[in-house]
Amino acid sequence: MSLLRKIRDTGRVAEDAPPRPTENPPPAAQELGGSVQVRHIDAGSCNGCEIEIGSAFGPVYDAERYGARLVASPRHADVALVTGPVTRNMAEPLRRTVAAMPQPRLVVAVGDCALNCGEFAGGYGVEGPVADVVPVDLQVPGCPPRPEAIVAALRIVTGR
Amino acid sequence: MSESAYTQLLDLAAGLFLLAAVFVLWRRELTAIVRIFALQGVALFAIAALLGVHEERWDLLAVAAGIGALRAGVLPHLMRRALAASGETRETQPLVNVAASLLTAAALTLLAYAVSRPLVELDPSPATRALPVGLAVVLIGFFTLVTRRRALSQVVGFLLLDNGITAVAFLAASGVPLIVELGVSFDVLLAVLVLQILTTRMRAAFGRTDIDDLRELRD
Amino acid sequence: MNAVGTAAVAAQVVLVTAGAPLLTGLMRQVRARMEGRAGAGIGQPWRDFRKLLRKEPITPVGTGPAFRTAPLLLVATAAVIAALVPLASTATPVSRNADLIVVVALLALGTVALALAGLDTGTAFGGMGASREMTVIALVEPTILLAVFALSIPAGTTNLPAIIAGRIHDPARLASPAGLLAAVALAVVTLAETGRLPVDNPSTHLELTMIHEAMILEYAGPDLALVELGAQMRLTVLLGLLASLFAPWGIATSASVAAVVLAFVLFAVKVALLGAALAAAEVFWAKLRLFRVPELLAGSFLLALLAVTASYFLTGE
Amino acid sequence: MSAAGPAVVVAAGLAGVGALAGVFLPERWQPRLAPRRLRASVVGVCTAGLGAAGLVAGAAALGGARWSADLPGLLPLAGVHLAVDALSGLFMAVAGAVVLAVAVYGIGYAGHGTDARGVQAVLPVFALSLVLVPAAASVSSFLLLWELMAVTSLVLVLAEHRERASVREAGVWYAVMTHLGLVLLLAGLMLFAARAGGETFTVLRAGAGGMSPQARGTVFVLVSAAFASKAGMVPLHAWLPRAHPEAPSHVSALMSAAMVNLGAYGIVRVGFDLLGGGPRWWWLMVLGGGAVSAVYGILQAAMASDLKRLLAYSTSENLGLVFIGVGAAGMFADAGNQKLAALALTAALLHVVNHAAFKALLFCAAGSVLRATGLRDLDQLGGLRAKMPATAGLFTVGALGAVALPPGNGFVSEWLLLQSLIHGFAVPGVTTAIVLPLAVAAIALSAGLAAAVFVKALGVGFFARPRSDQAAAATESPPSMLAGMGLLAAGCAALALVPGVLGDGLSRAAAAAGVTGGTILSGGSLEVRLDRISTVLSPLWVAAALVAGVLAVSALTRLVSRRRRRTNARLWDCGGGAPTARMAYTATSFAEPLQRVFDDVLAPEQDVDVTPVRESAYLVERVRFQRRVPDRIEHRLYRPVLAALSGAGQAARRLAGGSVHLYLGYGFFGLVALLVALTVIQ
Repeated sequence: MSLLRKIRDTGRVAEDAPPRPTENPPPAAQELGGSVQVRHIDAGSCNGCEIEIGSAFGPVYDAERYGARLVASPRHADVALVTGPVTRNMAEPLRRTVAAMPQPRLVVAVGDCALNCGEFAGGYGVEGPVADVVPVDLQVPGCPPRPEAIVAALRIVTGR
Repeated sequence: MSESAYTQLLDLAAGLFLLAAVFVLWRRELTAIVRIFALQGVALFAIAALLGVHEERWDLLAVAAGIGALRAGVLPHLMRRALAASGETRETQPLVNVAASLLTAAALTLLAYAVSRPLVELDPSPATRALPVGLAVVLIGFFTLVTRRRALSQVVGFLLLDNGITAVAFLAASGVPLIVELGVSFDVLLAVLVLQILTTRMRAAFGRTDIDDLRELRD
Repeated sequence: MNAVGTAAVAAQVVLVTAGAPLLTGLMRQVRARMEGRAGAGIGQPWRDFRKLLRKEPITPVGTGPAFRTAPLLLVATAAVIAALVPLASTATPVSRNADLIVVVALLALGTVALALAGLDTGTAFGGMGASREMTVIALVEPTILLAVFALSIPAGTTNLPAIIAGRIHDPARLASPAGLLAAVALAVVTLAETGRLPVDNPSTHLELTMIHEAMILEYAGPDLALVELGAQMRLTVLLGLLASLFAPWGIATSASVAAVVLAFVLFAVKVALLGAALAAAEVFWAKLRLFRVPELLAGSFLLALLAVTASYFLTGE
Repeated sequence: MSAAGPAVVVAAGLAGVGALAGVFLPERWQPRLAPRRLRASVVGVCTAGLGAAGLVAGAAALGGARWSADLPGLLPLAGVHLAVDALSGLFMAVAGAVVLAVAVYGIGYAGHGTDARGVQAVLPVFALSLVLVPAAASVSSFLLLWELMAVTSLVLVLAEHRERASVREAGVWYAVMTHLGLVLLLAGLMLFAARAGGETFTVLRAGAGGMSPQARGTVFVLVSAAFASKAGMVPLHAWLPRAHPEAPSHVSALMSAAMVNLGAYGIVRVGFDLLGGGPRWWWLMVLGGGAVSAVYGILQAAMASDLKRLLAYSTSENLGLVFIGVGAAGMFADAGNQKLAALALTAALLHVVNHAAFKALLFCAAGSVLRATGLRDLDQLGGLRAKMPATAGLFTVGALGAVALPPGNGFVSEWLLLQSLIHGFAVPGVTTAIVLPLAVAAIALSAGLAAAVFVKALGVGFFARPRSDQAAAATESPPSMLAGMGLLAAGCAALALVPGVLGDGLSRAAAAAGVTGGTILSGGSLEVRLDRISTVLSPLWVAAALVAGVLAVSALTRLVSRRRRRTNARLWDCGGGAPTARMAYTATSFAEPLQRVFDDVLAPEQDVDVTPVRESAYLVERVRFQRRVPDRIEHRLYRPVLAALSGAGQAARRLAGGSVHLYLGYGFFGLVALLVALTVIQ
């Protein structure tokens, strides 16, 4: 009962959808048709980006309303959401994960570390940015990127 | 009230009555158990009231009202207070695990049905057909009394037993004399108060109300 | 009779197949709204389905025929059940074969096929899911068959159309304790069979808590599409079965076109309502620990047994 | 003159020839032209012919032919009486068919100990006894054939005693249990014959009516205990999960598909036919025993990781289902509802047939696996579907029958059984009201567990990747074995799709048992017609619908899908190394949740011993975890008895000091004591 009352009082938390981003989607995204399953891969991030991804799929930004959903297996996924500089130990698993995804598939690099190793550039354990390991289709700069940015990137893929 | 409607309603009330007893075994949260017990009180009231209306016996209705007030109102209230006093929330480790006790309850119900068959044969009426339900609740209450650890579940088991007896009395003989019923209810009230005091004393002594701790009081 | 009946059967299969994703979409939408989110819209599962069909199917090295055929068998069983269960009309050409025990067995067959597929991959998660799923199924069987028993006592047969027709003509059976107990028992069983909360969490990402999802981690593209469609169809058919058994109003017992059409509309409404109610309830539930599930199933078994005995001793014989 | 008589004669003749061939032919033909294994081939052919003859005889009897023969000269005093009616015909046909297929299989299976002269000579005799036991028409000839069956099967069980010590232990268990059973049977039938004043079944039939209820009850209890132990009913099942795994696989197939059936036959023959039915408590006993062994057997099967042990326990489950049907039939007949009784009995008999078909197939497939890998332990098997596809496919057919799901043959009979119980509410009374729901629950639980069991057997044993080198090196079986299994698979398919063809035969068999309820199965579909009830199951329709559904779905998906299938992908390994076979679920881990759920029933034993490193007690060097699920009944029931017996034996040894005078002294004192006693009494 108390929970029901809370639900009634809270009402809708999700903010109104901002205008759709104008960038034209990468070719692989054409076939998806408004449905994107996302597999998130932490290639060595400091978990700042994870927190932002979490809130991007949370009630306030609600990336799910644009047809994006987090899934448990790369076999189910269309988009690999990669965060962090790729450490030496995660390079091979990252390649395997992307290889395990069925065509058509995209890789979205999230955060400065994923783009150019950011703070960790030149670290002894760092293999390099994501682009050195797997081909990247979309980039989301920021350290960490704001949830709006992540949602916007996903909306470019879903086209909604 | 038409015969068939009366039968339907009586069966429903009886079913609810039995179901409440089963749920007492099923649930672990003590607050939920108390709530279910109150629900059973309502079902008992419904049974008595239905019988009273059907046989146009208004004293029966009075008894029913009294029972409803006691079983669905006073006793649950007392138990809630006892619960609030003793900070326990869950029946953590019953002596017989929940799945097993549910299966036992099934067996007990079948037993009650088999035992009370001859009674029903005496004069098969809707009321007497529901008799096994009362008996089953008696058995389940006894079972609860045997297998549950927390003092409060013990109280509930005892009260289930009493509810069952009352239901049997109503269904078999459409109620006992008013005075007897009042006496019984008074006893029950007394018993609950005693048990409540016991609970507080136990908590004072052992810090919890696990009945097994009473072993330490032996000689 | 036959023309309309055949049309009704075909329509049942088509409607269930087409409506299952919509039902899932509706349930996700209800959940999203109660969580304060906007939700992806009712059509989202259909978009997912279309996309998955276009994607690349993958058969990993080391998997065998079971892995390939399981999705087909899952959908096929669901479709056959959709044809058998009188969702909209009891006067169909297949109604003679619509035996309740057969329906139950076909459901189990689909589950078994998927479990074998899970073991066929030879991955740890596949085996884990299969083992848990079979455990749940083994414990669910007694409840289902006892509920069937309870339902078939007043009708005197296990033939579904006969049971439902009987309940339409004698609504008192619906409100009888036996009927209600059987309804609760079957509802619990439906949750277990379709892997909903509190038995299994359909939207979990953590492999260790999975039952159904763990078996299908290897599927991709059209295979995955079929598996998901199969699961959604099972949910739809089971909700429809519950609706037909415990709210049979409006189901066509004759072969008049108007009655059948009305029945289809009512069927859609009933299932939508049931689904919305289930989704709303799931917001309040947490997933049970795996080894608390037997308690739940023992409880439902007890209810089914009480239903049988109640139909013996309350109504007399 | 029906075909039954000549067929029986032919069978006996072939058995003799086979036995002689087994004794006198050399094991191998020296020149390469003739078949390599001469003895095994000749014996196999003779046995197969014997089986065919038995099948013909049984089929003729099912068709309504009756045949009987009295051979006074063959046996001193009593002579041998044979009679074939529809009931015995059914069991003869089942035994004959199983023998036929298994004998073909056995030609290729021969190897290890099974080529030995003795084994090959005994095999045809065992087969003959299987076929003839149902035809026995007098106490003496029944007991004779029964004992012949027991002894020959014992020899066959011991065939591989040189390979494994466990075989001898199993042999001892089997010998003791089966002969205790024989003693009970002897006592019961002797009492029966004494009271009825004659030993031929006709006399017994006539005399049964005049017996006192106590006598009838005693006879039934004794006899049914004996038959129950032969059928592997809990708690008399202890020999079954030992003997079946240790016997050569084609022998286990014969025992599990043909021999245990005779336990059910015995109960039906004595309980219904000879004693002419009995009070309710007999049948409650039978039904209760059936329900308990159905659930307990399949639960143990779920825990077993030895493939043949698993199949053995599943046998005890299926016979339990048969006994549930028989018991229900008895109850209904006692309540005077012949139609329901006929339905229940027909369901039980049909389940006997179905179980024979799929269990023989499963044991033969297990034998092929054993022959190809030398392994019975599911935890070490796996990946066989790639190495031996035909065997895997045949095992799948058998498993489909065993899980009681459509379109398998087991489903048909279990459906019929459930119908008979569900419609049993037409019989008023408290007993039915309490027993029937519980029986339905027991059947349902055993069906659900059976699904788990055979998913485990198939998925762990044949799918995934090989977990040992032997499994990886497995090769497909020779054609004769595949042919034998093919016959059985064809039988399963026929029973699954058109069970109706057996309809008339089954109702004749039920009628021969004295339960006349009219025919229940008709045509391709099963139609249950009772007073106010009619329910239909048409397996053919269900199978066709499923096939059509699968084809339609695959066609549609092919139509709309755009991309080609990728087949070279690695398994999803969570990005780590490729998953090894050690990561795959084993049978033990598969059964673990069930084992936890039924912890109180199974009482598993587990011990963890932690060995710390020498320097410090806090640093652990090695942790050893062990868990086994013993047969609880065996532990609680048999171990104490055995311990007491051996204790008594030890005590008795002290009497035997070894001095001859002592022994003579025993005799002398015994004699004197006897004389004294006599004088005192007079």
